[in-house]
This record gives sequence, structure tokens and C-alpha cells, in this order.
Amino acid sequence: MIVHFSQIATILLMVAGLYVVIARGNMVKKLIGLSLFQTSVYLLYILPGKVLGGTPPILDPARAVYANPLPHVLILTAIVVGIATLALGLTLVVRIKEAYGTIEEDEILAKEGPKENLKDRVRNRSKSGRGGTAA
Amino acid sequence: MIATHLPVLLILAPLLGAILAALSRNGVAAWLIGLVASALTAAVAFALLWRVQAEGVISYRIGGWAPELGIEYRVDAVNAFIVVLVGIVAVLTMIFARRSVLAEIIPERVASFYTMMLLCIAGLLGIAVTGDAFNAFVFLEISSLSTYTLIALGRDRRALVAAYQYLIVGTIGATFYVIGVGLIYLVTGTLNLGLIVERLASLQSSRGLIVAEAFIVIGIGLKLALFPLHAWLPNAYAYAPSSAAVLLASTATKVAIYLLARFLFTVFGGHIDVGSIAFGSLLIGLSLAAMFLASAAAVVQNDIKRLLAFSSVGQIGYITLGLALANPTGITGGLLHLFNHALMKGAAFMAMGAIVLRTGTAKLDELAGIGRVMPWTAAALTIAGLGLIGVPGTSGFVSKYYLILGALEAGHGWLAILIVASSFIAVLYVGRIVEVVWFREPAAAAREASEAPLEMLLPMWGLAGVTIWFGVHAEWPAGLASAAADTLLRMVP
Amino acid sequence: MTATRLKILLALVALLALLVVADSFVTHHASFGIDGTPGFAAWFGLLGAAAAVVIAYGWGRLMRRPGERVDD
Amino acid sequence: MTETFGPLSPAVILIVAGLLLPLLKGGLRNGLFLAAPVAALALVWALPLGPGIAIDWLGMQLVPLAPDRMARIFGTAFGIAAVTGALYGISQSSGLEKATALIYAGAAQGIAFAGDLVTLFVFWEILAIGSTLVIWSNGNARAGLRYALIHVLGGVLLLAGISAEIAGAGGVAMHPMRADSIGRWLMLSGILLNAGAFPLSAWVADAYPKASWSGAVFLSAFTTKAAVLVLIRLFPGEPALLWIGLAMAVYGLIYALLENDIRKLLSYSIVGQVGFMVVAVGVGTPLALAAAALHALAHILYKSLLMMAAGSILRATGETRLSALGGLARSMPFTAVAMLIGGLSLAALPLTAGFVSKSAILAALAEDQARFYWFALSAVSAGSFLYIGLKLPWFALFGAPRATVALEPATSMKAAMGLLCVLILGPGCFPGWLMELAPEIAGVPILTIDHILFQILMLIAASCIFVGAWPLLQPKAGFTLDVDWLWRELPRLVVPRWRSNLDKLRLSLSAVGEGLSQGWSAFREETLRRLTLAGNWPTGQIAFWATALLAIYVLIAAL
Repeated sequence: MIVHFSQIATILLMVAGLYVVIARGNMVKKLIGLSLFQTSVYLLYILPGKVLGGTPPILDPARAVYANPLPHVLILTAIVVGIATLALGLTLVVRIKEAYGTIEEDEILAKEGPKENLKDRVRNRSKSGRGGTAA
Repeated sequence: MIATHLPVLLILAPLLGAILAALSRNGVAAWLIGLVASALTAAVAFALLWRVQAEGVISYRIGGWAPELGIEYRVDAVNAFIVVLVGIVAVLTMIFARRSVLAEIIPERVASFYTMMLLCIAGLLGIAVTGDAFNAFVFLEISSLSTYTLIALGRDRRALVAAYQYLIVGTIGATFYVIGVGLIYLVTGTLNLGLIVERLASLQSSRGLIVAEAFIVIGIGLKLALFPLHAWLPNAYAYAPSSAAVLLASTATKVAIYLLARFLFTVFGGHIDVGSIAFGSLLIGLSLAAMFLASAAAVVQNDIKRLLAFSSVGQIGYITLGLALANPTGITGGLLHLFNHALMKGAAFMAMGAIVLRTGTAKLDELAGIGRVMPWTAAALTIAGLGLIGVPGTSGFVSKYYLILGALEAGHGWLAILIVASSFIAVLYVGRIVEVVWFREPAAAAREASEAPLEMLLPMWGLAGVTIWFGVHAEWPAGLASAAADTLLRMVP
Repeated sequence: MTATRLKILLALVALLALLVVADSFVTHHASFGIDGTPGFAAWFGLLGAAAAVVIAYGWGRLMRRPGERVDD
Repeated sequence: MTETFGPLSPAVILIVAGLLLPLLKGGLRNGLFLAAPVAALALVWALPLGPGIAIDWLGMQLVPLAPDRMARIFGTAFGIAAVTGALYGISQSSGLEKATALIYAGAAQGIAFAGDLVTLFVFWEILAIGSTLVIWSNGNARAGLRYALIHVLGGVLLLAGISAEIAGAGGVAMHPMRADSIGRWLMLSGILLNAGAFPLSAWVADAYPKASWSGAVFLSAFTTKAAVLVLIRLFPGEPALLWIGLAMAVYGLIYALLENDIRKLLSYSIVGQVGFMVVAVGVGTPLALAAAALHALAHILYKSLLMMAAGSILRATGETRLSALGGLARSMPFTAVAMLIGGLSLAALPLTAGFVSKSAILAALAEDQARFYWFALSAVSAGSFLYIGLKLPWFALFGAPRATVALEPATSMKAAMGLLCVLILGPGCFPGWLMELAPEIAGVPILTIDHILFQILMLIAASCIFVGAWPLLQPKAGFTLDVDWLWRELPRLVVPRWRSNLDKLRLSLSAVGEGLSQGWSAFREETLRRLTLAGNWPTGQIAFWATALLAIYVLIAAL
């Protein structure tokens, strides 16, 4: 159990993040879920890089055993990417709020035009279809 | 001197261009920078292709670091093919963009629009040339973030929602991908694709690898709009600014397909346990679903841009089907269709961009008789449509022909019949466009419009002409695709 | 009208008979035997054309519909 | 020698001209419209016979231009049809029809000279597109759509067959074969569909009369005869063709006899005459194949002439129904003579081209000792005189005038008809010309006394029956049901009946019936809604699908 603690934590974060993205309609909450999800990836990379008994990866003749530095570098990049995504996402949400007056996704989808038009079209089509066969 | 640095020049040209364009803060200057940068990129792409054909694989180490630690750019027959495609489309899109950007983007944002275009191009090219799995992720995110911005710059407020949806979905996709890469890193200890392949061969347990493959395939699948993960695409293409739609439709999904092929064949194909089990049947099923359902959805669309977007999802089905066949002819067909579809869809979206510029609408029922006043534009749209159907004499026929042969070679005669049958659906949606555009009496929108400006017609007809040209003289793209397929299947070292 | 028709018919039959007579003075190159007999073409033509008319008439009674097709 | 002309082929000339035509205006357009077919016809004869040019395309040996004797016969026929058709239709105002007619004619030439299956297929599709557009350019979209769908089906059958043939190591070369595998059956049925073979022959009489007065001339010439050529090249001697051809001949005769609309009658007659050719291809001896080719040539000549006459009548009176016409011989003497010559050639009156080719077909049957088919086709031939040589002229040209002539045919139209009359009578009087084209028929007795007498006796006997059975042959307004009833009318009939049955059911089992019909319409609307809104998924749904797919993927892989 303890051995796999890091993996379990990673998976929990991953699933929780994905769940929020799937289940929440609030656009900000979705972004929070997304960030959680991304955080799990940071853990996925960094945790295995820790070498038991090792020091931080600082070049020093006195220290022979140190953690794998590569994942740290990679995840630094990933964090930057994650921040950029979050910032852009939040910007979009602000603009969406301005344009639609809401940040609930289902309300926004309901406000969009095609649905109404479509219902009319379906109605018209079935009407004309019936009219045609009757005549 | 320059020749040795070609791979990195390919990325640097649009990247530096993007920085300059951002600094310029002036629409005209930004466009000029974009044009020069993309022209340079295209030239470098062709030079790369030429070198790969002459000398074989090019390996370039960034900063001189060895692959284990540093990043390697690796260009072979497959990426050279993709890079040339992106280069061609980038230049033509830049030429096309000026007028439509003037009309669609508010002046203060024009410079940032070109910045994003160049960033997107840089990201896509980076994915194509890099030989490092994590580096590919970084480039994937560079292109994705700029794409979200490009889409959000669209005039319609729905563009914002489309961009937001794509942002969520795209980030999930990229994260899935990076999870898969992380798992591979855990089992092999390296991120360099070449080294991964070497170390996979001696790998004992394949469980981690299977999960890694699943994450990577689904992650990239989201990016390339694999059915049923395509739902972000129609709105994104429909509400993005016209020139952004051209760039995205022609290159973004195509580069993602390249990445998928790279992983499926080069990386996982090398390992016996993973090679062909999971993806074959599932991918064939999903491809067929895309070919039929997405195309059927295209038939009932009223917005031509959305129609074309759904058609893209359907056409991507053909490409992935070619990959799923996993024999040289099938993969050649898939890659060739990737190439041909990029060019004809680019022409189609350019034509729509010109029509939107002149009429302000992309609704099918409002565009009746537009062929009378914009004959050249409508003709380009029609040629692209014929290509989508796969009418002989267009490049679409050649690639579908290869796909059919590939299906027969794989012993799936029924697949060959389904490929032909699904073309019927394309006949329906293209037929709808042709009927409305050419044979209806001009509606109000058409009466007030006039032919598109020459600077839009030229790139549009460049792509439409190439659709015809490669339909007749198919040897060049077919040769490239076939070489790429052989490289993917390791038929050549 | 009927009288004219009768006259035409009689004239045609007479012409036919005359030609049948002429036919019996001609050397035939028969392929199946019977087709070389004098006057074969006359009675075969009569039979063939009559059969065509009868079949067509019957088929017309069955399948002929007044008016135009709905979707023409 | 072929290399002298490089990539130039009759097909390329016509198709390029067709594509250029919309860019030109006025006299220039008409000039090109006329010059291109003439140049193509000249090229048909300038091309030296030989194996043609082979090019390597994607690893396949393609022969886009293979001028052999058969290609020359059909190239001549298509060339003459295009030249006279263009001359006839030069006063047509629709530019779209002119352009597509040239492309259509070019595709036919392409098929005539195609030396491999891929080239064949390419031109086959261009042929289908060109002809569809010719029909469309006259404005009847529904009929055009039906025509397009039928031909798309034919194209798919052919493509599937060709793909199977290539994949099955058969190669792309055109060579005689038997329908002995599924792929070849598919190929054969695709070709037969274009030939108008029974039971899928209804499209001919459905589509051709929907074209304009000039468009129908082009339509009557190319599609079915190109299919005959392909049959000659691919399936000579295929036994199935014998009875298929006979069925077509009988079908054409019966339906033409019953028809009231001149152009529909001529369309049915196309099917009947193509039936003669198909039977000859089924015999498959060199003589029979040459006879089929010559009959195609002769048929193109006289059917073009007949269609031109019908087109002139349509243009002059706005009417093509026999029941509404009459007495045109006095007001349109030139057209009347043309129609008589064309009809008599179809009925194989001696001294016309039709006599030569039909004699050759019957001689081929006799040589092969195909007794049944010889007698059957002779009888059909006698019957066809009834509608083309008697009924059509009688009701259209003689009797009391019922329609007013508003417009005499233009000089160009008269010139085209006159040219065809000469081309029909010339080879009819001098069959040696045709023997030069197809030396195989040299031994056939044509202008011998017994043979001429035989044919005249037949025709007079048929005339006796015509006069005797006069009341039965009165043209009646209406239409004859055909196989296309299955897709044109059946759905219309079934749906209301099904609905009314549903109503009855509703009376007894109202709840169930209501539920069913509501369920169905709800399902339909839901499907339509889903398709239209397919892009508007909530983000969560996409993410869910991605996760689900991931799970499925891992599951499949783990199993």
C-alpha cells in the first residue's frame, strides 16, 4: 500500500480531475478540474524520479546519489504550459460571460441559434412530407 | 553551413517571425513578416525533402546534446512529406489571409492574429520534425494554444464557445498524450523515439506499454478528431476566422495523424505484443463510423463551413482506415489521402472564405446562384467537392483507389465496397452544394456579390489546380506517400 | 375511312402475293432450311408482326396507365 | 507513328473544348462547338492503327489511346454523332448544354480508344457526369437526379469489378473474359446497366426525353453504344448476353409500340436496337462482333436523325405526343423526309445503312447456327417496322394537323439532318464502304436479290398487319409501367397504405398504433436532430467519450 502510495495519489487526482471536467457544467469549475487533471501528470513524472536516499539534483562532488533531474525539467515546461492553458481558458470564460451572460455550458448551448432553427426545419419537413403524400 | 541546420531553421523561421510580428503591432507589417517567414519555411521544407530524398534520414541535435539528454530532430521520408505539406499550405494561407483578415478581424488584433498563425505553424512543424516524445508535447501545446486563440478571434460569439470547448478537449488530449509518454519513460527511461524503439525490443512486460499506447492513441485521437472524439471540430472550423479555418483544416489534424502513425508504427510497431493487437479492429470500426456517420451529418448541415468540417471528420476516417489496414498500399493510400485532402479542403475553405468575404454568409440556402457572380470561386469549391467525392481526374480518386487496393490486399473485400459506398454520401453533400451554387436562381446575397479578389483566387486556384494536377500526375505525391509508408513499416532502413 | 383501309389492305396483300410469286423464282441461300422456302418471309413477317401487336396490346391493357407519372 | 500525335486524342480535344466553351461568347463559342467535333473526327482517322501508347502510372501499364479497328469504327460513329449533333444544336441557347455535350462526346471517344480498365473507368465516369449535366441543363432536376443515381450505381459496380480484377492478378489490360467470378459479374452488370439492359432499362426512356430538343440527340448516341463497345472488348461470346439482348429487343419493341411520346418511343427503340447488338456480342464470333459494331454505327446514324426530327417537331410545335400531332408532312416536309429515312433505316429497308448492319447480325447468327435467336430477332425486326416505319410517320406526319407549326427548323438543323440522310443512304447503296471498315463482313450477302426480296416481303407483311390491326395501334395518352415503378411509385403507394393500415390498427388497438407511429416519427426527428446537431455536444460529453474509449481500448488490448 505504502509502496504504491504515489501511484494511487496520481490516479486519484487524475480521475477526480476528469470527473469534474465531465460532470460540471460551470466553465470555471471545468477549468479547475482540468488543472487537477494536469497536476496528476506532474506527479506521474516527478515521483518516480525521486531516488530513495538521494539528494536534490545539484552537481556537487560530495553527493553521489541524487534524484533524476530530467523529469523536473520536463515538468517545469509542463507547468508553464498548464498555466498558459488555464490563463487562456479563463480569458475565454470572461469573454463568454460578456457575450452570453452566463458561464453554464448547458445554458449557453441552449441559447445558440441552430437548435431553434432546427426544430422548425424538422417540423416543416415532416409537415410538407405528409402534405405531399396526402396529395 | 545552412544546410546542416535546416531542421531547426524550419522551426525558427516561423517562431522568430511570430516574435517580430508580435513586436510590430502593425497589421501590414505583421502580414509581410508572416508571408516572408512562411515562404522561408516552405523553402526550407522543400530543401529538407530534397536532402532526405538524396541522403536519407537527417538527424539534428539541438545544441549538440546527445539524444539521451538533449533533443534530437529527426527528418525522414515521413516527416519530410508532412513538412512539405504544412509549408505549402502555410504560404498559400498567408497570401490568402490578408483580405479576409482585414474584413474579419478588428484592426488592433491583426498583428496578434498573424503572430498566432506563425506560432501555430511553428508548433505543427515542430511536432513533425522532432524525434523526442516530450518535445512533441511541447510543440503540440504551442500549436494548440495558438489555435484556441485563432478560433476565439472569430466574429461570431459562438467562436468563443468553440474555442473553449476545443481548449478543454485539446488539453485533455494533450494530457493523455503526455501521460502515455510518461509511462513509456517509466519503462524505457528515455524520451527519444529512436532510443525508445531500441529499448522496447528488450522489454519484458508489455502491460505498461499497452496502457501507454491506449493513452497516446486516444490523446492524439482527440487532436485529430477521430470519431467519436470529433465533436469539437465542426464548431471550431465553422466559427474560426476564414484563414484560420483554412490553416487548421489543412494542417492541424494532418500533423496529429502523422504523430499517431509515428507512434503506431515506428514506436509500438516495433514491439511484438503491442504492434498490431489493439488498434487494428478498433481503428477500422471508428474509421468506418466516421466515413458514414460524419458524412451523413455533413449532408444535413445548412452552414457550408460546418458541412465541410463534418466532411473533414469523414475524410479523416479514410486516412485512419488506411493506417489501420497496416499494409504498404493501405498506408500509402492513407498518407496520400492526408496530403490530397489537406489540399482540397484548403481550397474549399478558401472558397468559403472568399464567399463569406463577399456575401457575409456561409448558409447554404442564402447562397443560391452564387456561381453566377463568383464563377471562379464556385468552380474552385466544386473542384474541391469533386475531389472529396473521389471523382476520377481529381487527386481524391487516386488516394481512394489506393485505399481500395489496400483493403483488397488485406483481404477485406467488404471494406473496399464500403469505401466506395461511403463515397455516395459525399456525392449527396457535394451535390447539395453544387445544386444550390450553380443551378438555383441567384438569391439576394448572390445578387449583391462580386467575384473574389485576385489575391484570394490565386492561392485558392493553386490548391484547386493541384487537386486536378495530382489527379492526373499522381506519381509525385504517390511516390512520397509510398516512401513514407515504407519508412513507417521499416521496409527501408 | 374503313373502306379506304380495306382498299389499302387489299392492295398490300395483292402486292405481297405478287412478290411471293416472284420469290419462288429466286435462288435462296437458306441457313436453316425453312427460311429458304418461297414466301417464308411473308408468312413469318405476318406472324411476327401480328404477335408483336397482340403482345403489345395485351401488355398495354395490363400496364398502360392514363395521365402522367407523378414525378415527371 | 502514334507518338506523332503525343497525348492528343479525340477525347482530349473534345473535353478541353468543352471546358473552354463557357469562357467564350457568341460566334467564337459556336465556332469551337462545331470545330472541336470535326477535329476529333479527323483525328480518329489520322491516328494510325497500332498498339497505342502505354504509360506507366502508379505501377500500372495504362494505355489511354489504343487505336484499333474497333476503336476506329466506334470513334467514327461517335465522331459523326458529335459533328452532326453540334451542327444541329448550334442554335441552342444553353451554353451549359453545349459545353457538357462536348465533354460527354469526348468521354465516349475516350471509351472508344481506352486500352485498359482504369482509363475505361475514368472516361466511364466522365460520360456519366457529362450526360447527367446535359439532362440537367434542360431544367428537370428530379429526372436528372434519378439518372445520376442509376449511373453512379453502374459506375460503382464497374469500379468494384475492376478493382477485383486488378487485385485478382487480372491486371489492368482489356482482354476478353467470361463472367466467371463475382468481380467479373459486377463488371458485366455495371456495363449492362449503361447499355440499358433489361431489367434496368427504364432509365433510358425516363431520362432522354427530359433533355432539350438538341440534348436528346447527343444522349441517344453515346452512353448505350459505348457500353456495347466495352462488351465487345471484355465479354465477347458471353452466353448470358444472348438472352439479355433478346429480352432487350423484345422489351424495346413492346414498349415502343405502346408509346405515345415520340422521344420516349425512340428511347425505347434504342433499348431494342442495342438488344440486337448485345445478342451479336453474345455470339462472339469475329463476324458477329463486327456486325455488332457496324450496327452500333448505323444505329447512331439513324437514331440521331430520328431524334433530330423529333427535336425539330418539339421545337416547332412544343409537342411530342403522337396523339396531339398529325399532318406535319405538309408543314415540315424536310423533317418528314428525314424521319422517314431514319425510320426505314431502323426497319432495315434495303439501300439504307441499317439494312447492311442488320443483315450482318442475322448472318452472324446463321453462321453460328443460333436458330432460336435468328428467328426471334427476325420477328422482332419485322415488328419494329410497325412502330418506326408505320405508326410514327403515320400519326405524326399524315392525317389531320392537330398542332400548329410555329417555327421551321433552322438551316443548321436541316443541314445536320441532310448530312445524316446522305450518310445513311450512301453506305446503304454501297455496302463496300462499311466492309472496308469491318472486313469481317465481306462474305455476307447483302444486296442480293433473294435477300432484298426477303426483307421487302417482311416489311410488306408487317404493313398488312399494321393496316389490319389499325384500331389496336392507336396512340393513347398515358404511360406504360416499367421496372422503375419499383423506385418511383412503390414508395409513394406503400407509405399512405401503410399509414391507412396504421389508422385501422389504431381503431382497434389505438394505444399501440399511436405509440408506434409516434415512436417512429420521434425516432426520425431525433435522428435528424442528432445529425444536424452532431457538432453541438457539451464538452463533458466529449471528455466522457474520450475516457470511455480509453477504457475500451485498454480492455481490448488487455484481453
